[in-house]
Amino acid sequence: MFKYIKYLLAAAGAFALSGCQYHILSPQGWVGIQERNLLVIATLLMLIIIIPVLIMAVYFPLKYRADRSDLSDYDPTFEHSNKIEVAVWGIPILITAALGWYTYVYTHRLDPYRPLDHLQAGIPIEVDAVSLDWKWLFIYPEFGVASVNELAVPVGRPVNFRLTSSTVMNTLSIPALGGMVYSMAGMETQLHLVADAPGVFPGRAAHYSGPGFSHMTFDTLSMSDADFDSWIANAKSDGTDLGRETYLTLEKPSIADPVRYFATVEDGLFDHVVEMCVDSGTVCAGQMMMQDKMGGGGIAGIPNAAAYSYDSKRAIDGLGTLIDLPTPNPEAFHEAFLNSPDYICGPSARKEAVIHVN
Amino acid sequence: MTPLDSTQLAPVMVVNDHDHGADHDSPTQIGFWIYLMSDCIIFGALFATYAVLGGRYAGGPGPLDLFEPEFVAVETALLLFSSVTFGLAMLQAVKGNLNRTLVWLAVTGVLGAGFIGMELYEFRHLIHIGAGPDRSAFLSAFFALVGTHGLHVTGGIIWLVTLMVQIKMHGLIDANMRRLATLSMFWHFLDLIWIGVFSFVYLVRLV
Amino acid sequence: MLAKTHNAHGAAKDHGTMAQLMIGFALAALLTIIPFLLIIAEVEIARTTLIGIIMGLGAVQIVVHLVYFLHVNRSAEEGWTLFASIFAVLILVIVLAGSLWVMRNMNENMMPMHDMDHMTSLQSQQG
Amino acid sequence: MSIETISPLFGRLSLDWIPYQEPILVGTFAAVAIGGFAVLVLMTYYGLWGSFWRDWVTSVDHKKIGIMYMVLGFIMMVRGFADALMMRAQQALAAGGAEGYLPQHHFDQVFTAHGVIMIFFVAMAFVTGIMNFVMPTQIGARDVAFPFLNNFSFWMTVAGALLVNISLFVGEFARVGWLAFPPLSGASFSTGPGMDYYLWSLQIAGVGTTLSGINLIATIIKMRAPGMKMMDMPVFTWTALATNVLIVAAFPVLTATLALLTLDRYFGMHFFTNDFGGNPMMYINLIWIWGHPEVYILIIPIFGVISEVVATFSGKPLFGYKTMVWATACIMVLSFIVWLHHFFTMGSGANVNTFFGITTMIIAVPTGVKIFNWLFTLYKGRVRLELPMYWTIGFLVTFTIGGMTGVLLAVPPVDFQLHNTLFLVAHFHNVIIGGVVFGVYAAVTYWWPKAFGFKLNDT
Repeated sequence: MFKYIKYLLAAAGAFALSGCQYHILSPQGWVGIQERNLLVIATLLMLIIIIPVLIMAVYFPLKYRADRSDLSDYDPTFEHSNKIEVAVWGIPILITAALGWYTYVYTHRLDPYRPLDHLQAGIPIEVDAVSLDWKWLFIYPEFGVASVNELAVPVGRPVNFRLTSSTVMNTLSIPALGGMVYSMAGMETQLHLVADAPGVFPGRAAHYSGPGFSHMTFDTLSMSDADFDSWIANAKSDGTDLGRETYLTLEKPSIADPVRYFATVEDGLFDHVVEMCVDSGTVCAGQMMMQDKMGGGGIAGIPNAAAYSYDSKRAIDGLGTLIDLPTPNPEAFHEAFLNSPDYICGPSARKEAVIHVN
Repeated sequence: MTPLDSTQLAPVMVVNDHDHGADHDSPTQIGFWIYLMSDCIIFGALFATYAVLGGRYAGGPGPLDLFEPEFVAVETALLLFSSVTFGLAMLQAVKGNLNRTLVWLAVTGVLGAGFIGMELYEFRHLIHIGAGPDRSAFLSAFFALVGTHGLHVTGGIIWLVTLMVQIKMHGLIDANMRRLATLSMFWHFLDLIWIGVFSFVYLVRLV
Repeated sequence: MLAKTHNAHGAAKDHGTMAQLMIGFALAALLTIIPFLLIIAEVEIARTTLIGIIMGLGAVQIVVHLVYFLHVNRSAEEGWTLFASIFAVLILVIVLAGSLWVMRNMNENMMPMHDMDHMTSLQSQQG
Repeated sequence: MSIETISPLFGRLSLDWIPYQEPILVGTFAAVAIGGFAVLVLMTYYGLWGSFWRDWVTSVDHKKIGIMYMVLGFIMMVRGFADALMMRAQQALAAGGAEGYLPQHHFDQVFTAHGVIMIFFVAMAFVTGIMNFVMPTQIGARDVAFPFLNNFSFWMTVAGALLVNISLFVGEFARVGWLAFPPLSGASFSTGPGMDYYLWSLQIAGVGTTLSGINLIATIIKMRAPGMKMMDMPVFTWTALATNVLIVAAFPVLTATLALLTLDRYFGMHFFTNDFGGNPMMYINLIWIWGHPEVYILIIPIFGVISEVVATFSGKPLFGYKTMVWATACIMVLSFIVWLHHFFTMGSGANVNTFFGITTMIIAVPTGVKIFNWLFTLYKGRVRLELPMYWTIGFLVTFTIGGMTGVLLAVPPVDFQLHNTLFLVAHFHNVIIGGVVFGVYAAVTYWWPKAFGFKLNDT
């Protein structure tokens, strides 16, 4: 008896020492609670069938083992039974149907795009989140402030996120409040969450995004309205200005950035980020799509390629430092190929390209 | 009958197939057909990509600026005729008529080469005016899809020439008949893919 | 000699006849010429109808090729050819329709497609 | 600021990329070189080269090729497992903000390599090997339909595996995760030769797998013993057929997708870039159209193995043979209409998410039926508890739990919370280790006597 308690204590200790936080099972917001409930419902529905299966999987081979004393119940002809067929198709179908119904209801109820108007909650606040390499930028358009790697939300008021990314894909995940949604460059996704209790909840990037990924975490400060107002005021007094030029500096790759604030944010900055045209020489994505709708830029538009280029200016190496990508030049390539056979092996190309860039 | 007749080359094949036929017992036909289906799915993925990205011109030219229906019509005619001439070669081969088979195969090859020549001309022209595959997602998708088809046709022509040499050397033996039948499937299949290309890549976008 | 006669017997079934080839050619030619004429002659038909006609004729022509040139039928290879083709078509339909549905839905949800006024204002800020 | 060049012959690879500065890699290389040299010396000493070349390398015998696939799988499993140990060691050492012993540049390669190796060169090699070895014998064929092609497919898979391993010492491997989502895997954000190694090795191995799939389908269709109708085939052969149909239908999509990404990287095209109208979501869409059937390619043959083992060691025919066949066919077709469940969180609307969530759950029905059929095969049987049977019981328990977590993840709102978490990692390790690996061990111990003429010692 004593022995078992020892093991139990060891297990409990390991559980406690694992350093896990169980935010998914004890969420602090309506969305998270609904998702937790659904998780529990789905698990229970599954267990109706899983538990008997697990028992049978161990019990049958033991009960019907070949060296049992009484072999009279051995029935090698038992290979079909209509009753069992009906049960093994029927019961899973019924459970799947039930689960499917819950899925339908909850997927529509918890659609990340759906605003939380139906809750008896306060006035929503807007937050525009940008995943940069490798930090989060949160813009509060209503207050004209922004923060890096720290998200503040007032308790009880829905938060309407708009998400985008400056380069690669990422995911905004605050497990204590609810589900995650991806952020992608040139696209705008939405997420609606609400915090029901004050506290500090961990937030993270949940999609691998390159060298600085593991440091791309932030604290979500859920606070009362008064605290939130003072947080905003603090940002306003403490921070610097976030214009388009500042943004272009900010978006350059960096790892494990400290929390910082911006007192003002240029109007429409987030829209420009979404449309990949913060840089004034670049055509906005929406503009490009309007042009596409009308049949493109025609032959005359061919030379404007530079105004549509985005990625190559942000090329990085494996350590996360910016790197120069030479513009592909097929004709130079062709020439070099014909004139110097060395070229195909590389080293001379390296030198040539260096000279070319310098 | 030459000393090197097929009966001597492949005695095993002839023994047990009075009611089945050599073609039926060999798994080559069905194996190659399954390969064609998998190739079809490669093209399916490329068509899907074209369907999704075909409208993204990035401020560059669109189909109306670049495609000439008359040009495509000639390409299509070349490929369709080559399909028919291959069919004729096949019928001659079945009759055991070696020289006519070779003539029709040569015509097929020339038509195919004409098609490839036109396609290369089109690609070269596009790249020359700056509308190369790196100009926009639309052009990337276009070059990838049409280029993949072109590569298949090129492969088909190389195969065709090789097979003509084989037939010249060994005659219409069973092995060569099987290869000819397989190439015939491949060739007709490429024509079939081209139907999708000219309808979906060219004509629909010119509406 | 045995093998050759034998071939002729098997091949006639597998590789079609002159008549089949010519029927196939006539149909294929017709089905090719119609859509090209519609485009080249710039016939006045509603856009979607025209697209429908071109795609429809293309689909019919693919069937023509399968039947008359590739000789897909229920007896070839004990029906395995037909079965493989049907399965491939099923997968193609899933891949094409599925991709289009999924990507369209995502584009609607995520692409920055604004109305004209908004766009012009963004571009004017661009300076 | 450094710059990147691409040479026509070696792409992004140049001598500068040899990682002299990484002590772990130099040490590993030295060990591999010494070990390899020792093998060469021993083979010369015992005069094994001739027989190695004639009896194995150039062999077209399906059994030998099957065994070689298994050997490849086991060797690569050691490599993949070493990667797993390195990752876990790093995670343990780097807890609480410490640096750990691996720089991120190296860790990122290790975790990409782990996924790629375990799926493509361990699990795929195992299931292909078992199908190669067992299926022709079950249908009474002397060999597969195209024996030379079979050998060729095998060496293509080996070539892919070699490329992954060469990348350890010459250049680097990709730093992108096992499915290489763009734009991270594109030309701008994955500079260096690592991503190119990824593309070439998977492309080569993938084409090899497609060819092997075509080969095995043709074998099943054309090479059955006279009089054996489809419904007379053993269940393992049925699952082999379903698997190879999936391979032939799904792998071409992988080939096309990787080719498009290659064009992006080498020729500056814009399929999956952010700019010039490219759309990274199209890659995600395409890769999962392949990726979901892929996981069924891994597990369906194992269903066949378990069916054979359970029936043999229960001393009874398989319960519900016809049901088994139909369930396999259902899973085969359904696996093509669920791919979006891998990216519920990437911005699809509620209707799309619901559709793909429910289709995913529906797959659980035929899978559950299979599990019940195995259980009722045991029922009223005479169960000999030998090694393959132990693996099978382990399979039934672990795979069932893995299946349950899979259905939980198929519920979109639950997935919003669990996506990319250790829950997901645990789910697929439960089904791949508890499912594929346990099943492969059952198969190896079960068919070992047939391969080598003696029985393994159970104790």
